[in-house]
Amino acid sequence: MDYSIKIGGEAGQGIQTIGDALCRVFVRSGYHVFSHQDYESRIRGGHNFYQIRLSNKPISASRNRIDIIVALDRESINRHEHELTTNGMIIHDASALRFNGEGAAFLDIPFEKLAFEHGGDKIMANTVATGAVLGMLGMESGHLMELIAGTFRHKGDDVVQANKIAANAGHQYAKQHCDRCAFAAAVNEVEKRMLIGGVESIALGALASGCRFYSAYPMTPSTGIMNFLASKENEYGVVVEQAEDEIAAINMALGASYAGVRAMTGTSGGGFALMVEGLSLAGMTETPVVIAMGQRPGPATGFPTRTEQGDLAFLISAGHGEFPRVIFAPGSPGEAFYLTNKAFDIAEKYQIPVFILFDTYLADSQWTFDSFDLGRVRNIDYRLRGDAFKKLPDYKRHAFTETGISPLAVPGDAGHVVVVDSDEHDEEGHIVEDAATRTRMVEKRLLMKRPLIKAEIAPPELYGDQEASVVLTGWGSTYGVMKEAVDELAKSTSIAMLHFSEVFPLPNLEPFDYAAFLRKAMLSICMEHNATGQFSRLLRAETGFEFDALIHRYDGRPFTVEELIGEINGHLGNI
Amino acid sequence: MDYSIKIGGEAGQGIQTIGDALCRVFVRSGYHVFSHQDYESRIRGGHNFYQIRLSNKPISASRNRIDIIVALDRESINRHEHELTTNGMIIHDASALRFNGEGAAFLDIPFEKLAFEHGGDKIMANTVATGAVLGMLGMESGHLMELIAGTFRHKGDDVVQANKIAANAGHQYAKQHCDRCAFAAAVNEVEKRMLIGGVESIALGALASGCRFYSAYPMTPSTGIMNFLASKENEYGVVVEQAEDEIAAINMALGASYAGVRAMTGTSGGGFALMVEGLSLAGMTETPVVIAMGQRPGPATGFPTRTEQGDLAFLISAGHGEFPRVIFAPGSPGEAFYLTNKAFDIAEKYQIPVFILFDTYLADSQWTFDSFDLGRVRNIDYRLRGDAFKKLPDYKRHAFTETGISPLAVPGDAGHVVVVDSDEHDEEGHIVEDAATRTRMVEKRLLMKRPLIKAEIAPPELYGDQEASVVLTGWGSTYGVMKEAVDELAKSTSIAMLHFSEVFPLPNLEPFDYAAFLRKAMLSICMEHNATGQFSRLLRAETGFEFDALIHRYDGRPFTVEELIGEINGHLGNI
Amino acid sequence: MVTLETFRGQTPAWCPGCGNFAILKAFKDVMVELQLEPHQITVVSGIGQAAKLPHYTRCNTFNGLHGRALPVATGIRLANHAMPVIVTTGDGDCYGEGGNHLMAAIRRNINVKLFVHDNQIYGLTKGQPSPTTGEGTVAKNAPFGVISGQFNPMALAVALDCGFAARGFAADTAHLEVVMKEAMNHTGFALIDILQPCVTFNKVNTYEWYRKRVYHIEPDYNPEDRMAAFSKSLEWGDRIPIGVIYRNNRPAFEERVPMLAAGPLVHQAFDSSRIEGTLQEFF
Amino acid sequence: MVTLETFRGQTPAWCPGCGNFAILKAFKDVMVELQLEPHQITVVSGIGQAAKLPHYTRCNTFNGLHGRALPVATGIRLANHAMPVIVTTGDGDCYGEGGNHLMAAIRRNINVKLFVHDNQIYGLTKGQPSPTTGEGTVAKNAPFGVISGQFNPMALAVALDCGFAARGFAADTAHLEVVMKEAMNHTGFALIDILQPCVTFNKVNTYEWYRKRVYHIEPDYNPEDRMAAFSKSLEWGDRIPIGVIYRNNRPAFEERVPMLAAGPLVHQAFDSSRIEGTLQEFF
Ligand SMILES: Cc1ncc(C[n+]2csc(CCOP(=O)(O)OP(=O)(O)O)c2C)c(N)n1
Ligand SMILES: Cc1ncc(C[n+]2csc(CCOP(=O)(O)OP(=O)(O)O)c2C)c(N)n1
Ligand code: SF4
Ligand code: SF4
Ligand SMILES: [Mg+2]
Ligand SMILES: [Mg+2]
Repeated sequence: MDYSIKIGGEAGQGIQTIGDALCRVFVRSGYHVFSHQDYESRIRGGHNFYQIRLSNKPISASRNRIDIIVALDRESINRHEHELTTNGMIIHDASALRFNGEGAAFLDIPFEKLAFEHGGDKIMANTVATGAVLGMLGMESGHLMELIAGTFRHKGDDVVQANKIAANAGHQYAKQHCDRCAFAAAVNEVEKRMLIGGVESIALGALASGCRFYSAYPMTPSTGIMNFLASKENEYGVVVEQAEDEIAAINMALGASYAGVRAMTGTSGGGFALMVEGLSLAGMTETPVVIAMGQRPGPATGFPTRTEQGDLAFLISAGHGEFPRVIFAPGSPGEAFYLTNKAFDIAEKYQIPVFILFDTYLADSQWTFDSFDLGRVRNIDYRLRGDAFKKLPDYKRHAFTETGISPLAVPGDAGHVVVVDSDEHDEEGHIVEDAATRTRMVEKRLLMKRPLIKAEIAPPELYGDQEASVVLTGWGSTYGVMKEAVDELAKSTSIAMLHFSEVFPLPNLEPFDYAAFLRKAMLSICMEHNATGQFSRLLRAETGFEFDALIHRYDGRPFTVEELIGEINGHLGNI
Repeated sequence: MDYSIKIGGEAGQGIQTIGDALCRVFVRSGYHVFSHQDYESRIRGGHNFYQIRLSNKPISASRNRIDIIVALDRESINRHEHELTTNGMIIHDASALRFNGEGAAFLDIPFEKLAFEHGGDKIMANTVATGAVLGMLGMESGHLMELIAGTFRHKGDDVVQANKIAANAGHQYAKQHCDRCAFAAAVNEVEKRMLIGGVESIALGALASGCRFYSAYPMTPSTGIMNFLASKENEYGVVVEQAEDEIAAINMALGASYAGVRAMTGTSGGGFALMVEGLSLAGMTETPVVIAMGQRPGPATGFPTRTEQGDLAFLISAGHGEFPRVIFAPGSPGEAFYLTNKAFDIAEKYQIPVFILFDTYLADSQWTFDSFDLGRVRNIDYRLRGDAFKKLPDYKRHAFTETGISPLAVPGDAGHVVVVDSDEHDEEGHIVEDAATRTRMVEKRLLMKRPLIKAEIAPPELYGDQEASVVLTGWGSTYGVMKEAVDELAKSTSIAMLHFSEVFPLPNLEPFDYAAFLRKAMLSICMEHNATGQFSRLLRAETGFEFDALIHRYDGRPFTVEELIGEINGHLGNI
Repeated sequence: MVTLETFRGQTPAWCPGCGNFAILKAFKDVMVELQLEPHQITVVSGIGQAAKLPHYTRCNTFNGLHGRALPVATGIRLANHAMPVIVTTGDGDCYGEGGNHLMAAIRRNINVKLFVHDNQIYGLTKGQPSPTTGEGTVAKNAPFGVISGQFNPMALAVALDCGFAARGFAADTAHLEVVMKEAMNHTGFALIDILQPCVTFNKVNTYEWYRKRVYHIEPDYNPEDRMAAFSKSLEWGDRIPIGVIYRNNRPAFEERVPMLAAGPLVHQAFDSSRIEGTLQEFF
Repeated sequence: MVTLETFRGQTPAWCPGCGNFAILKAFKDVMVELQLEPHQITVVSGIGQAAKLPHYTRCNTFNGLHGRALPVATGIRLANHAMPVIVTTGDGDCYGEGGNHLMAAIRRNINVKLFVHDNQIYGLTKGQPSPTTGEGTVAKNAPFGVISGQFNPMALAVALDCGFAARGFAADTAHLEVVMKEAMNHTGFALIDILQPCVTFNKVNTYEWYRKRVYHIEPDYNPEDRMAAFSKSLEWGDRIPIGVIYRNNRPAFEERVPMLAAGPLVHQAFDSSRIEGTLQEFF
């Protein structure tokens, strides 16, 4: 069983409400769900859609063909009708759209009328539509009723009741009127699973890591992190502050981190461009900081609401001068959670900036997971604080040590002072001008720490044929679609996926020599959502390896499984 | 003949006045001169020096051993005494320093007393010292007299006269009292040569290219460009505006460029970090702009007055999203002049940002040249303006063309409007959301222009043995010292220099396959003033070639010829 | 003849009912009244709902970065001071991200017209507080309400001796047009803070809220009296004055740049022969 | 016992005669008088001559980027509001590059003490005009003189309803110390603009120039009267008032952040067990 549903309409029509409710119901009904969204940079109008896939097997990407289209406007029909599967259905409210689709694929469900007649207000048309989809799928409405009760609780019983009635009206209507509906999603063994998207996972990872300070300036696709953390401010004792600009955002985070708490900021490319000087400051002062960096197509404002992997090279070298950094690019919300935790750990352990490099696609996609394993969460306090600090006879913030890592103390906790400086400095943190200290500080800050940091980086995930003749390589958010493409192609081809979610520095070639593995392949492909092949260039700079083929997409849209397979097939002929 | 002179003292003691005067006199006397400076980030006190080399052959770097030290303080003696050649001399004013150097190398010249007795004011002690150096070198004082006349003209005849007398007093005193002085700089055939430093050359290059607008925020080592341009504001009709911050500086330059004039900004790493978003805007709007980027050691504030080549990687990938750019890294003031002109040409021709990547060392070093060849200066107006624009029936700022280059029109000059947008846009410049236009725009802006731009990049300079077994590679400001090291080593080794001054994109391998040339070498060395080998990494990413040996220096100081030879010798053993 | 039709642009992507429509209308009306042609003006904008305005009319357009319209406009004016330059921006764009440029532009007194669509909220990014959002306002990212004091652009303008500072109200379009015209005719920097209802995200400062409060500044009010202006600028609450709050006669920046006396830079020919002489200075 | 000796730091790299020495002296005196120990205070600074101050005493120090001291200080206060935080900065650092943060800090009313060493020039970079440089002043990069209007930090402070705004004079150290102490004791943001002669680059605003003009604000002056304060803030020229120009009782930002009620964040233990419950929300 594997169905895809697309809800299309204008911004402001409530696509997201319908989509979110359906996803939640599907998960509670025991299905695996994957969803992604497509929307424009406007608040009302235009064309947006929300695509949901549900299956009784784990899934991790969207498909090309749609089984049910919920069309909230004409445009959704024009644009997506051709995506319909043979038995696919389009439901629409013909009178609201002033259009009655012709042909067996069309089902007119008077959302507004049903809402008005049953719920008492046509505002509940979307609730009707949600119920209708469940009806078409032959699913019970129980989980939806629960959801409605939860969602509208704060609006009072009347609203809950009205919505329940409206949902049931849609549910009934669809069941009765969809003759062609042969969807068999009715029964599934119910397992408890969670449904979560990229931004929530990053925020959750931060909370689980003891993040206490988040300063940011709003920017798609990172704003969701701020909103989620803000919703937990009091519960977790985390302060969320909207900064006056991104420069302030990173500098505030550095201040909070200096003062002794775990701190984070988040932004997108254009906002990060403004943080670059602050990044360099983190490097010089050895102040831990985690930066969630959500990519969207550039340059400049570009496509504010769409997706791209265009900022990897930028992050690798961002900042004047040389200092270590780590870049994680999670492939799924699950990885986003664990890697955010690892980011906090590494940032504090090595006193460096660490990035969570995501993109709009990952930010907005929702995946199902059995759960997150809190046993894997690491919470080590690397700071010298309280009594431990007080007992020290002497303290130098940037003391030379065998590892290059100096003691990171919390100011105020002892009689010692903690001095950091953006100028080159001595062990105490005071400005110097001499060559010898400079040389030792560069060694300490950069050269000695580098190999230690690199040793922390996990090898790429090798999935599929361990002796593959075709290796599909990628990084970050393309994980899910690559994996499904490999599953599909494995039926006829010796193929494997090599996926990097810890992208900089690249992992050591010990214990897994991925460069050798790539060299062995008859066809190595690197796929990236950018135009210049930033990851393949990184790999070449570090290992000398050059890919046989490159798949680049830069139109702001993610690949569906079929589209990616099509691209790969185009190269298979060349073996 | 090849002498080195070092003037040492505290900031504010007038080292620069003495150094500049000596350099100028040497040049006017027909010598080749090279000078560089070393100073701290403070206005008074500390230890600074100014080092001058003069020779009757072309020179391009500093040497380790000093023939004459002018010590304006004790510290200069302590720090530099060991650098003296066998017959070298230290001159100092023993009573002012309250220290009388012992031994034949020391000559006490009572600068202040002579100034007071002859000039009438001990303020002219530096003029005495300048005269004294000439006396020691057995040079006549005529050129110094001329210089004094020019320098002090605006202060009136009395001041000119007094200074002349003071200079002569020093000159005479040194001649009479320096028994050991065997310096033979007295006679040289007088050729007219110019003496110029890096920042002046960049500014001059901008003027020669018709630059009409320069907006910047002060920052070492770029401030000299602003000062020089400001001094020519009225003569050249160039507007120099100090911006409120670097963000404003680049955005103002983009505004001016959009409006139709050639525009430039200048800064250093920390300031450039703030311009990164604006850089991306230049990329998206296809607005020509030239950026002079002066490197100094980072991260963050680092060593504000010292030198490094630490920002190449940063510039290559700076900015969110993908767009073309060019980076020139001149090796000498001469190259700085020509490449600044080429920067303006390329920037406007391809409507892209172009960098002049220099560093403190190049900024402050002075070289002698026969002259700059104005015949090599290119001044093509690529803009559509005035009547040519008016005659067009139709105009689209970002029209698709065969080359990817759209017509760049001057707004206001015709009835058409000129629309640019930081969002993804259509040919007219208006916001779009669709995938197809995006794809074509990326192709137009980036993929089509890229090969055209790359074809403009000149091959590296190959100097020395064309069949060299040892190849010393470098880029930017190390040109001079590499060249001299190769000259020296060529006496015993088959060695060549490969120097890149057009560093990004790297030149095509046609007509000169520098990668093949490097591969042929028994020993390839890459030298850089940074800790991570940014250029060698670029070369590997682009060509797969990996150097056998790396020379990195990151203490903020430039190499002298001897120091570099020492480093190279350390590797020669490994052939 | 320039007519409203001359200024027809793309269909706005604003929400139905948005206050921006009225501002756009006023803008076009004023251009028509001044008989300026699309190619004779340049509109610079940043990012936000307001910043999309130039796409919805016809004009030379530089739609740049969030918060950075003023430096671009300044560069344009210095390169071509014969070109009227208008900046359309939002409260977040101009008073938030771009605050430093606002102060600098006021101090320069560059002859740019700054129209701030002040909806007291970040519209395009879905409802975060802006500098002009009232204290205590709750938002998704500020569940306990805004703590920072509300930014008062008029008080700032008076404090920094702004050449021209006025307030308009989107829904009082006739009055807004008068103020816009005055701004256009003023020589030097002119700021108009335009109260603009955001029907989607700002549920506090609605049409009604503003309508109840705004009043036309008394005809006998003297906007050249700085102390009176400061006092007037502090009025906010039950009564909100609209009209010109402050103005003075500081000469515009462009008039004081000697290099511009010979006409717009962009029209001054470049004489490359000078360089030979400058080279000589290095001999 | 905290004594002057407790606050001995590196030897200053300032020019002999620089006004900064007196400010450093005042700073140390005030710390001694308040009996604060070096580890009990944090000094944040940007880049410039003034910004080097923390190196010349003993204290927790965050010497950050040019113009960015205030956001760092804000972050520190939010993480540890038991720690007094002082920012030492220059006129270029704070009113130029950092202008946007100044406005935001005033609006937040974050409990940070801002000491601006206002020498009306960029000292460290050798004499470029700063926002407070007088109109017409000639500099190497401004051969025709400064055109922008002179920035008036006191007027800005009054306009933005700054919690505490005062002016001091480096050479009137006794008075400066009184003002500094008041600022330290004020709950909320406190700005002191300190007139500081730069003997090397500012040949206009010398010790004598200031001495002739400064006067102590009259004892009966009421700094809580905003209109009077605005009027006072505009005094500049033959007579320059020093002392507290404006103050109010706005609650400090930190007092209004609910999460800080339980004590400084940095001392609140992290309870990782909550996350299990939050995870449940996604089921
Ligand atoms: C550097 C940067 N930061 C953040 C954003 C995201 N962003 C776009 S518009 C906007 C706020 C717009 O608010 P306002 O200026 O008030 O305009 P409105 O939409 O309310 O008209 C933000 C934060 C951006 N585009 N660039
Ligand atoms: C981003 C950035 N831009 C520019 C500089 C160079 N810079 C250092 S200090 C300074 C000006 C300092 O002026 P001010 O704040 O008035 O301090 P003062 O030296 O006068 O005390 C500048 C422009 C810098 N360090 N960083
Ligand atoms: S979100 Fe608000 S400001 Fe933006 S278009 Fe809609 S109503 Fe207007
Ligand atoms: S340059 Fe001016 S401000 Fe800087 S130390 Fe010298 S006198 Fe003081
Ligand atoms: Mg707004
Ligand atoms: Mg200053």
